[in-house]
Amino acid sequence: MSAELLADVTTMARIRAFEERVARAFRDGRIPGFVHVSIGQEAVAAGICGALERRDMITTTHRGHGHCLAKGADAGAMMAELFGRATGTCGGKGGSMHIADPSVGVLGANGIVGAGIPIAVGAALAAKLRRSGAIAVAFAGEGTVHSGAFHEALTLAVLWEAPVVFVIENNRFAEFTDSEAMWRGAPLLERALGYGLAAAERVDGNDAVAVRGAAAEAVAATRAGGGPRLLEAMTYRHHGHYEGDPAAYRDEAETAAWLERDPLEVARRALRERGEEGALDAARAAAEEEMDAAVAAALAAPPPPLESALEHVGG
Amino acid sequence: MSAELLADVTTMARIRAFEERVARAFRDGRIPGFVHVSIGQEAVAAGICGALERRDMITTTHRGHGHCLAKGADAGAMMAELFGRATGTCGGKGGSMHIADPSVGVLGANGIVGAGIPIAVGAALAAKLRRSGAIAVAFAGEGTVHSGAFHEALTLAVLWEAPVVFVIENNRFAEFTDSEAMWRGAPLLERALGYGLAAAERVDGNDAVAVRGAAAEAVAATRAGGGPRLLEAMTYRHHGHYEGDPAAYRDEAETAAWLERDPLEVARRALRERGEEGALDAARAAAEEEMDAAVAAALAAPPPPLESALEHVGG
Amino acid sequence: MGDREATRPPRYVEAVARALGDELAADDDVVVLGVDVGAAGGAYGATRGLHERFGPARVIDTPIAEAGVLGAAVGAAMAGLRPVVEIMYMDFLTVCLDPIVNQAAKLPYMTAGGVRMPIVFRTQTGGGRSSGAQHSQSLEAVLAHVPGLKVFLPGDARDAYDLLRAAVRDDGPVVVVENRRLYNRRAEDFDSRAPLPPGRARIVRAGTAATVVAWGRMVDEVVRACADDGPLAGVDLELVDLRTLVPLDLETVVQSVLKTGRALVVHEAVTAFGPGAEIAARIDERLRYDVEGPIRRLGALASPVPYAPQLEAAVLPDADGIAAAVRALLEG
Amino acid sequence: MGDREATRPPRYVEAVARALGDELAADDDVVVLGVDVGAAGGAYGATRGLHERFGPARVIDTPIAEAGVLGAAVGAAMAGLRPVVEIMYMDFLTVCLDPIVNQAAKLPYMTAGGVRMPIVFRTQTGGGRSSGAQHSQSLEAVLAHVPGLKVFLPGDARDAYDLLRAAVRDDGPVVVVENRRLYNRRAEDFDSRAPLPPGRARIVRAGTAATVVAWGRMVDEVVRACADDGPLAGVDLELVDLRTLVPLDLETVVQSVLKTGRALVVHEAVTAFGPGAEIAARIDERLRYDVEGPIRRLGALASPVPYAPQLEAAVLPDADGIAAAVRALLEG
Ligand SMILES: Cc1ncc(C[n+]2csc(CCOP(=O)(O)OP(=O)(O)O)c2C)c(N)n1
Ligand SMILES: Cc1ncc(C[n+]2csc(CCOP(=O)(O)OP(=O)(O)O)c2C)c(N)n1
Ligand SMILES: [Mg+2]
Ligand SMILES: [Mg+2]
Repeated sequence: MSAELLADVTTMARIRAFEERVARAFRDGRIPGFVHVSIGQEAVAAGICGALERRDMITTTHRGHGHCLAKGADAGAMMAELFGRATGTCGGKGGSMHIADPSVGVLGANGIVGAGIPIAVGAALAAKLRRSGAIAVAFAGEGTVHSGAFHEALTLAVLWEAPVVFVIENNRFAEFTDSEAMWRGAPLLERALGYGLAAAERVDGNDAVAVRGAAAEAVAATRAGGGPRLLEAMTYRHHGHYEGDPAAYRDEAETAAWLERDPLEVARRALRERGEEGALDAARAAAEEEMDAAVAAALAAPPPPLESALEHVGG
Repeated sequence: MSAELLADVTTMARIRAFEERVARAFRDGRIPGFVHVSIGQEAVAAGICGALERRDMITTTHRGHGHCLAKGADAGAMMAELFGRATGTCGGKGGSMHIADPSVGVLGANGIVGAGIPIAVGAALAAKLRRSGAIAVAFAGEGTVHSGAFHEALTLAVLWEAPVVFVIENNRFAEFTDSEAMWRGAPLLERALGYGLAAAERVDGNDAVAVRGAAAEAVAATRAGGGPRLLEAMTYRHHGHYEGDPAAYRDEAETAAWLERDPLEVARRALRERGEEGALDAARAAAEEEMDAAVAAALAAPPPPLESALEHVGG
Repeated sequence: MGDREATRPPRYVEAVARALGDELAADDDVVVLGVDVGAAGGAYGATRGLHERFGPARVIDTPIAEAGVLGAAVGAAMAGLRPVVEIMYMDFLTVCLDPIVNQAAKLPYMTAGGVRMPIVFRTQTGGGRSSGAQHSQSLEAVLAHVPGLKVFLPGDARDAYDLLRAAVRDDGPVVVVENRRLYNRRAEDFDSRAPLPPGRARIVRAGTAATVVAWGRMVDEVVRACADDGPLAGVDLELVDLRTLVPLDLETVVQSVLKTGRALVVHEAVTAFGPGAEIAARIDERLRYDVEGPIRRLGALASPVPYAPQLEAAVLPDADGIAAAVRALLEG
Repeated sequence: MGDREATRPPRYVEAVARALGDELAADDDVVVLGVDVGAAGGAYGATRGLHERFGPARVIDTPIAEAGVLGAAVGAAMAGLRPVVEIMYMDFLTVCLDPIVNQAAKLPYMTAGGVRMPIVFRTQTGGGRSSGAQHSQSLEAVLAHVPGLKVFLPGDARDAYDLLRAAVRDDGPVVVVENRRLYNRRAEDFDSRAPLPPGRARIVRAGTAATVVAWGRMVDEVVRACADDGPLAGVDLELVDLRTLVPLDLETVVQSVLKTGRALVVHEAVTAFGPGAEIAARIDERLRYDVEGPIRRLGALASPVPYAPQLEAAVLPDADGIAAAVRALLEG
């Protein structure tokens, strides 16, 4: 268990360092467009993707940097992508909301809420039909479950017995709206089971150990042919919806309580119990260095060649 | 109760006579396009719409003739519509799949599976906000529940406490596909309750008395502010998906069993218990006459004036 | 701020909010729906203050379920409301096109006028800020191709106000396409300029050398190109802001081209199979034997909109690209 | 029937099924998905026999959840399959446009070629049989306007086979638009005619009086108009079947118009903001100073498609309408 925790702590530290630099670079006007960072949600990315193999595939959302890093995308190439450079994962053509690295199974972030979920189901179907042994994970926010895409994707996954795990990151808000205010009826897990998923479980999304445990089980069961399932990870984003959003719609006390439960601090406690507290600081220090280098490399990288604007249209 | 049964028997007889003539006229090449008749499902239309008031609104599907008749649309104008005549409910511009009569609350059949469901929710929302006292009913087939439209519509109805009743006509087939083969997970009622509907009930869709009873209760509760709810009416279409479909995908024994339970025959038994068996034959005779006249009038009616082709574009 | 601010003409986005507020105040049947249009006042502030003023029953925050919300709005319109529903980005039309194209646009026709369809679909576009391929599309051609829909594309704050109010008053379905890159702009002549109805183009700038037809933000790009310090300074262009694609004021365009003898249609949408093709074809059909000069189009190149600023600038039309196209036009 | 039937060239719909069968047989990664494409063999028989031959894991009946199914197909394509997914009627694109427009069309670009997208969206149109406003639309302009999509529109059985096979072999997304009113037709030269790749137009009929550009069923309507007993008997028209809108073989069109001096583009889609506008504008852009004659368009009138046969005939182009347009063209 300890090796996994150490790996996840390393991943979380890397995500945190990455996202902090993204937020800063955005504030400084070095990253264009808009960015949605996942600070506060690192344990979900680390725990879930930690349980995956390289051949496994994920689809993610507008808030996808953490998932991509955790799945193995290169931080330097990702940073370069956000900076709009030729050396980016997508040659500067995708950007934050479309970051992808198919070589490590990242089939893409998505700017359309819900769109990634059926894509993951299809990737899982392909894995099943081609007997590749891979599984797929669909990351989505809790605000996404009202969309038709969610409903249709779960229906198809169960019907096709597709090896896919749905991971709902419940960070309480969808943009500026309290998701509780939009919720009626049975809780998500109950509804998910109604579709015929093999299992649906809620997990503390700020506790990497808990996430990894649930993920390992879900991934193994799904890979073994046990059918699709869902995890709801309860978490919180420390920043606003996008960088620049002051998040005034949130309750300060609630935010403070969640900051207390920063996943890195939760991990620190877990490490402490194992007598390995130092590992976190070491991981963070290493991550700071790695991500400083990523930023420096991105800054130094050339913009995409103009002719690339008309390349890869339609394949 | 007896007055209601008599009314519903009259409605059913009218639908049957209407649909039989539609099927014949289609076979004879007098009705163009394609038509989906509701023979075998009359008790649902009669029982549900019988419980409605004129101000109430319905949306229906490609298989909507019965609902329209039951809600009060004029049979002559409907027949003329199917014949593509100027005197049709829609001036010959809608046809079977788009038949509508807003003056009696029929907001329209629909050629897009699922599209009518959110429309009914919105009509109900309007009734609520305008305090009109009306409610809305969305008719849909069981094949429709996998669509995003169904999911989103139920979600919104509950959230808005819209006075709407969802009526799922479960006739076992969606086109040529056995709907059981597409179903996984919990039964519809359970899933429906998961959305937070106030109630969800299954009813024998071939028994007008049962349908009417459940409908009256659901309509009253919804009108009283009790929130949206759902009825699943188990029924069967005697004909194929559309006229011309030999329905070879169905089990003959099953079809025979359902023909035994023809809603008109079920009604006959109910009438017999009340000593009013003669009412059915009288209703059918009257309906035959009415619908013969409808056909004659439709045949005699002029085609739409050519200039109407460019009228009412966009309102 | 303060007094000064209060007396200045409204920004484009404020003009939108004002139009909505005025309609909400004037007619109890008007309701506003969409993701975050309520308490948050809209992703860009276009509904700011309305929730407080008119309450959650009339300014309705919805879940992320656009197809359902738009479908419901269609039903509400048939049942007596006048819904104004927001699609946050025009790109999201792809998840909710059916209620617009197959329902709202067709129901009045399919019922031979049996239903009214007083519904407004508000959305916005605006490339050029690295929003990425799924938040940068101008899809007005898709809408204008569907009989039964009106399509309004206000190019400044005055039109944002006038066209939106006209849309809400319309008994048929209207799509209003705003441009987020104009949201902070003010029309300095907001109070003095007479409102124009939909279906009437506006001569933004009279001239004789050539006609440029544009709408939305491209109007502004042309104005910039023609400014004293712009790349077209001194060129006597006539600039026609179409304002609405449906209805289309072809007559104003034709009269202008008759005068100038050449025409360029500029839009942010992709050129290929884009809205400019219709305008160009219509001009040619009307004036083939009357004008000598070429009829040209300038739109986005045929790629998804790339993220990197340099690439995006290479793909989307701007003042410099317009200047180059105008020069080619004058030589052609 | 029997022997005679077996040796006759296939009907259009059989050519579709044959192309699918040949691709399924040739490549284990090809799968077919859609509502009723399996045991039922498709609503019009376009997948008949495939379910029996290749089994339910490769010829997959889906629930009525088109957006989800298409989204899944996009994911499957990225993960190594070559899905061919059916949208039963082109009108239903409105419920499932996002996976086509925002995902399949853009992902190869947004990933700078990081993913392949070997996916085919099969659909069909075909007005003129009172199918009503929601089952009669020709929306190819919407698709052709989206960079990244190819759009094939086979006009006869030979092309139905060739273009579908080419679509399945393509590593990018292709929409194949069939026409149900051609489904029962045979191309008598099915076995003798050489296959043409996408992006190559076909001169169906050589002539000198005028060029008619068409695709899909309209090719056939023009042929009928030109037949010995047709309203254009004796008129020496050149007929170009575009076959694919994207890629567009403008060169063949241009050469033809250079020769004939006038052009008419005919399509079943609505004229306004329709696909013909692009063709007309492109011809004018290329040939403004080279040809004298007019460039015209004939498409459906600007209304939803009405149900009554007389009204529908008044709205949609047909052989007589084509004849009238050609005569006006020859006079113009
Ligand atoms: C179809 C669609 N509708 C609306 C949006 C705008 N939007 C972007 S993110 C977002 C909220 C998503 O909330 P959630 O799923 O909880 O994810 P989170 O941001 O909390 O990670 C919305 C409404 C969109 N991108 N796509
Ligand atoms: C969006 C969409 N997908 C597919 C179709 C084709 N279609 C028409 S009816 C139908 C089956 C509907 O089944 P069900 O909802 O059970 O209604 P029933 O015909 O049994 O009354 C299908 C697939 C359609 N009209 N619209
Ligand atoms: Mg959230
Ligand atoms: Mg059914």
